[in-house]
Amino acid sequence: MNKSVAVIGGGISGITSALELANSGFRVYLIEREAAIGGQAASFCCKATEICTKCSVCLIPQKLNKVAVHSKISILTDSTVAGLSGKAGYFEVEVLRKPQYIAPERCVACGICARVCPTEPKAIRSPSPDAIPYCYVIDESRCLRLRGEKCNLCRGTCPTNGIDFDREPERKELSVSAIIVATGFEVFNAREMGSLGYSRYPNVLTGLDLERMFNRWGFLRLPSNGKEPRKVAFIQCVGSRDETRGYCSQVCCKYAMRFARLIKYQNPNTEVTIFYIDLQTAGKGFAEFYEECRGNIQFIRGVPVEILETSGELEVRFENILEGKVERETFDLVTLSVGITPRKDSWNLARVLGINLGDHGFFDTKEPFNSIETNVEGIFLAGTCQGPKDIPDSIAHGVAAAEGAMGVLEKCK
Amino acid sequence: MNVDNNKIVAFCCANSAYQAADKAGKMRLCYPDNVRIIRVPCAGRVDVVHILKAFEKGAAGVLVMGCQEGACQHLTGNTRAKERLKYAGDLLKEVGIDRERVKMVNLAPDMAQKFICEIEVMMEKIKEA
Amino acid sequence: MGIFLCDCGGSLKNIDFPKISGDLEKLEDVAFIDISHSLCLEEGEKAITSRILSENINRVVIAACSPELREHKFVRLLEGLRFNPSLLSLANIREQCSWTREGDVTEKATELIRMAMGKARLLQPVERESVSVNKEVLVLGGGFSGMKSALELSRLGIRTTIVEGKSTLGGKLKEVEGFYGLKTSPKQMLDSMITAIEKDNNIEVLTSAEVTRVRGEVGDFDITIRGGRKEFSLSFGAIIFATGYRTEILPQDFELKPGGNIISQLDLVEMLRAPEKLKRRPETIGFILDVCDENSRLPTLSSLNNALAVREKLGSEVYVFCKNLKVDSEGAEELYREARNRGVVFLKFDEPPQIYCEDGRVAIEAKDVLLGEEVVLPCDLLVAEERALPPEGTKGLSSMLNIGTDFQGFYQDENVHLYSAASARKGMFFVGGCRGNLDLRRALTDIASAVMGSYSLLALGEAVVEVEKVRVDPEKCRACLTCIRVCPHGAVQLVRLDTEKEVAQIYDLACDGCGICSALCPAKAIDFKGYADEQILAEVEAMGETNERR
Amino acid sequence: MIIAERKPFEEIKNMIVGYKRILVVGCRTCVTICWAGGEKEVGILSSQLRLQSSRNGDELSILEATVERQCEKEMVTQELGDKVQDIEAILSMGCGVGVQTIAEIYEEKPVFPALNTTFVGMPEKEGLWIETCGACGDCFLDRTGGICPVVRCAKGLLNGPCGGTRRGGKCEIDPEKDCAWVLIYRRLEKQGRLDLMRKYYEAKNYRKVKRPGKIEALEA
Repeated sequence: MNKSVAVIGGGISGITSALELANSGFRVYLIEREAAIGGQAASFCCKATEICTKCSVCLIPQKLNKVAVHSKISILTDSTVAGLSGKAGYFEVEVLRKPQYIAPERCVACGICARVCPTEPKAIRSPSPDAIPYCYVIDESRCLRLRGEKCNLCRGTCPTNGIDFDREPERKELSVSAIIVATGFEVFNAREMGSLGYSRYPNVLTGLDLERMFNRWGFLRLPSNGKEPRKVAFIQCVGSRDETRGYCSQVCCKYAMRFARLIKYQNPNTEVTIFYIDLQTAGKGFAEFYEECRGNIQFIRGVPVEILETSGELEVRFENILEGKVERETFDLVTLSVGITPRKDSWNLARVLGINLGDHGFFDTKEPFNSIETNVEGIFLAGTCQGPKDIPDSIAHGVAAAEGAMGVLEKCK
Repeated sequence: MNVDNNKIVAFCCANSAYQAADKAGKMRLCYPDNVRIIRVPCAGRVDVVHILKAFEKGAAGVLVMGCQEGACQHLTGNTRAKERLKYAGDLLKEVGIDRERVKMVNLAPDMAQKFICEIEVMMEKIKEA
Repeated sequence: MGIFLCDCGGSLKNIDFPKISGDLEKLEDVAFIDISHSLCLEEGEKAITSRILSENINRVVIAACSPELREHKFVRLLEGLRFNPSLLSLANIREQCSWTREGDVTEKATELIRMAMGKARLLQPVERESVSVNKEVLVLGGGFSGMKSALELSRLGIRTTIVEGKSTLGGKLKEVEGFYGLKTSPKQMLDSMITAIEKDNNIEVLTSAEVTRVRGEVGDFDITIRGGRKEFSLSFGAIIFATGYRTEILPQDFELKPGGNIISQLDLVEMLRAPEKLKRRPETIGFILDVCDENSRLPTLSSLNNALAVREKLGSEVYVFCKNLKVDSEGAEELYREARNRGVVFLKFDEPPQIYCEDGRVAIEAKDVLLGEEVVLPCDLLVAEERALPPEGTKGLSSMLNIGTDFQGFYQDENVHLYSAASARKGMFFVGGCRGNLDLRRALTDIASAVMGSYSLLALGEAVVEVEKVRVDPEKCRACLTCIRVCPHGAVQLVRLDTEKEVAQIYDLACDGCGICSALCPAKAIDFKGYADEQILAEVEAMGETNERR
Repeated sequence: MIIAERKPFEEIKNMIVGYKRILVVGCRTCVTICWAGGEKEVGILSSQLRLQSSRNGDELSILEATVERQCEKEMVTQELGDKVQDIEAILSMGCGVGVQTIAEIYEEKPVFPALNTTFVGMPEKEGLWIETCGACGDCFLDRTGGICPVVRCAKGLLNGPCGGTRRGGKCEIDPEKDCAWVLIYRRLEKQGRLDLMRKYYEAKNYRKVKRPGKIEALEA
């Protein structure tokens, strides 16, 4: 009986579980929905100033390389779990894989196909720089061939003839002993907070946009006119700790303070203000980090309710609790520190696997203190699909899930 | 200097700077091509002798690129490299080469842009002299 | 020396491969130069295999895309052909050469290949061998973390020995009143664990014993333990430190006035266990947080827990003074809301409050942020915030193991690569309180990663290791102890050779291959195969050659 | 252990002006341990010299060698035997003894010292060495609990602190340095031998050791 584990979700906690199990000698099937593994955290940026702020984003490319190299891990991209049967130790997982028009093992990412593709913007494009497997991606909606027209340009020029348009979606059957669910989270959709004007005003960004901008460019520019912002505001607890979502997302205060310091470091004369309810400064050495931030960053206790655009600048209306009165202040750039919310389609996976959802929409665990086992024996949870966590905790939780799965594997020798 | 297109030798730590260089290539960001990248396991591996030898062999500038301070896999790799570069800077000043030609750079694997602007900064320094 | 060039399916237009092979062919130690379209796919691999089997070459240089992507493929291919992969040298002519500029980069490509060849000439073979490893694990400390680690390890089939300083197991478990949302009380959990440990023959418990000396490296730690009067030494494969933490009310945080109405969480727990024994039921109880240490989540969690217990059992008024309520652990927000519904009043201050005694009752005076004015609150009992400190022996133990401690004195300052249990020295794991993770949920994940770490290290009973990848040459070594002091992983020991000479020796399994020692060695005695000084200088040399030739 | 420190490059440069072929000789014992003249520093100094010569055009060829112990005649001849013929000057990176041994063996070649031999001491941590013994030839550490005031007291007093000790037991002259006699007092106090402090010791007899010192083993 081959001892293998299926890990659903190729984010940071999924690949950590896969690595730990593979290093202990078990086969791992890593099932990832997107075309490349890495999840949300792969697009984050390093927020170090002179010293590292311990956000551990730099661990991700390192672990991705180890997963790509490991002989015991087989990566199934573009695949989702369609069905499950059997019980702990003897699961049969049915995996549905989107047609692989470009075979990942054949594509050497040489870029010739993108040059010849007639569509603008290109229907066949290079993946993000540190994507694993590093292979080109076809966007079905824009590719002429997949829309029925006759166009074979890219298939003709591909030196390793890795492109093949008449591939069908595959259906695969995996027999595994344990399953680890690591499907991750979705960032809170800031559009739901209409009064904060996200996507109405160009200079209102979310934490995720800031991450992507720093990852791509390395510095901050106003989306509206590309100049350097002079006054930046961070608004905390957007989408967490309110009526409908009664939990603290644990990550937003941390990344907001790290960004604030990074912006101050890159351009000392920008004014940065953070609006908060309760600043979460727990974590080793983080209180001292907060003390340092207080030196040159303004902290106002009181979360704004409305942002209006007046003459190119954003006017923020908020209740300054310390002074006890409502104030207005103008900023060039406002960042909404959006929290972590459960994935919209997690109920579908829950139905397939038979595990139930907790009251906030995350997957539920058997008892409160055992954060990895679900009500179905042999299925474990890893990372933010079980509850909000920052990257180091997601990694630690991934290892814990792997250890749980080991228990099942040892039992069914 | 007997060399016309004055090369830059970059000792890149395999965990962070080498990956940043790869990312710059994958994003097709152009940077001057007189940079020679030598892969080292950690910034702490680069010794003063290597730096002086690089200058001897006609390099115009040396960059030692390691991880961010506090994020080094070997804990003290990048801090030791920084101290060592101060020592190398003194040695070079004694010989008459300007201290700025040797620089410690802290990078993370996703900082492709910073990798390139550090190289351009070194190019300016070389052009000035 | 065999050279393989890959033009990545013909896409590297700005490199003139025939010119390169023309230049390099003339060198005498070049056996052949192959140009292929895709070395990383089957057809490329077949070409390499046939070439290597037909020609007898002792070095291979491959100029292709980034080693980060393809190095493992080439290494596995060469291992298949019984060709020592450490004699392979790679040149990155795609990401770092062809894709960095539009114009012709043939010259830069030639130079990169020449640098790789320079290095290849000096590569020495490194054998891989498996070293036998002791499968036993020592767990230091018998609190919750220690017991849980031992149980988890024995569940995975690994023998453990628990060394506990006090006479009984349990540690902090005995002092905690209850965990929010957990039905089993700490007492039941403690008894169930102890019975499980007694039943389990995989676990051996040594109480009132302490470790006096730790020597050796991962896989074979030689540890001397003093139990009672006798002192004996045992060998272990890995060590898990779970020495916990101790709490103390420090005078500078709260001037402990007589009258006994400033108590710690511990005393409150005693009271709650036996409410009937109290002389007078306290009317109002005050909690104070965030005065001395804002790093840990434990004071907030234990205060909320105990506040709820007080409302239930004693029904007295409860006031919580804090600067920022730390609700960023799981379930803390619900705890905070339930406490508010149960009538616990939360007051948030900015400057720390003044505390003074008034006719037997404690008065807290603080400027409340929400109300915006001074609040003076007399209450019968004040639960002060304890400062969590590392256990006494930490300083001595950490210098003996040469593991750093962080600014509060807990083990292993924060480094992202070591997070959640590992330490700078392979084979040593720090779990739960002794590392600063005080709340139970994070301690559980610490335990899991320590267990997984030691399992993947020791489970097979042997570890594959690159023999003498970093080697100290006994003749040259002056035993100046620089490498021993400098090695971040403590992988170098002073060893007495058969020639009676004391010399430094690097332990292959513990060495992480960073090369700091070989850079600092004043006698140039440490040879790092793969990144030796000569090889790096050869690369620099090759870069220099093209300068002179121009 | 003998601790030495490399001379500033200016000084070394002026010494070897005019010589075209130079042999740089390191030593593998004391100066290696104190990071001053080992094989690594030989490499550093040689490449510095080569850089200097390539910058201002005069061709200068440098040979490098490292002797097991420069203070042993046999080892010097064994290591440098063939290398010495066609060189014009020797730059010795050993301590003062090494320089003079090489000069004695190869009298026709000028031998230049590249290091300043500073003191006899011990490493406090890697890269930091402190002087603890002044080699005065008449040791009286028995009376001071193992702390030598000749070297560690700025004024070399033999009878108790000078009265100018700063708060916290620091030396009057150098605020960072601990006053040697305060350290002695504390140690003797710990050992319960404080009466030694009350005895009065006469001045040291420096004539005991004739310069240059010579010691002859009876067996030889």
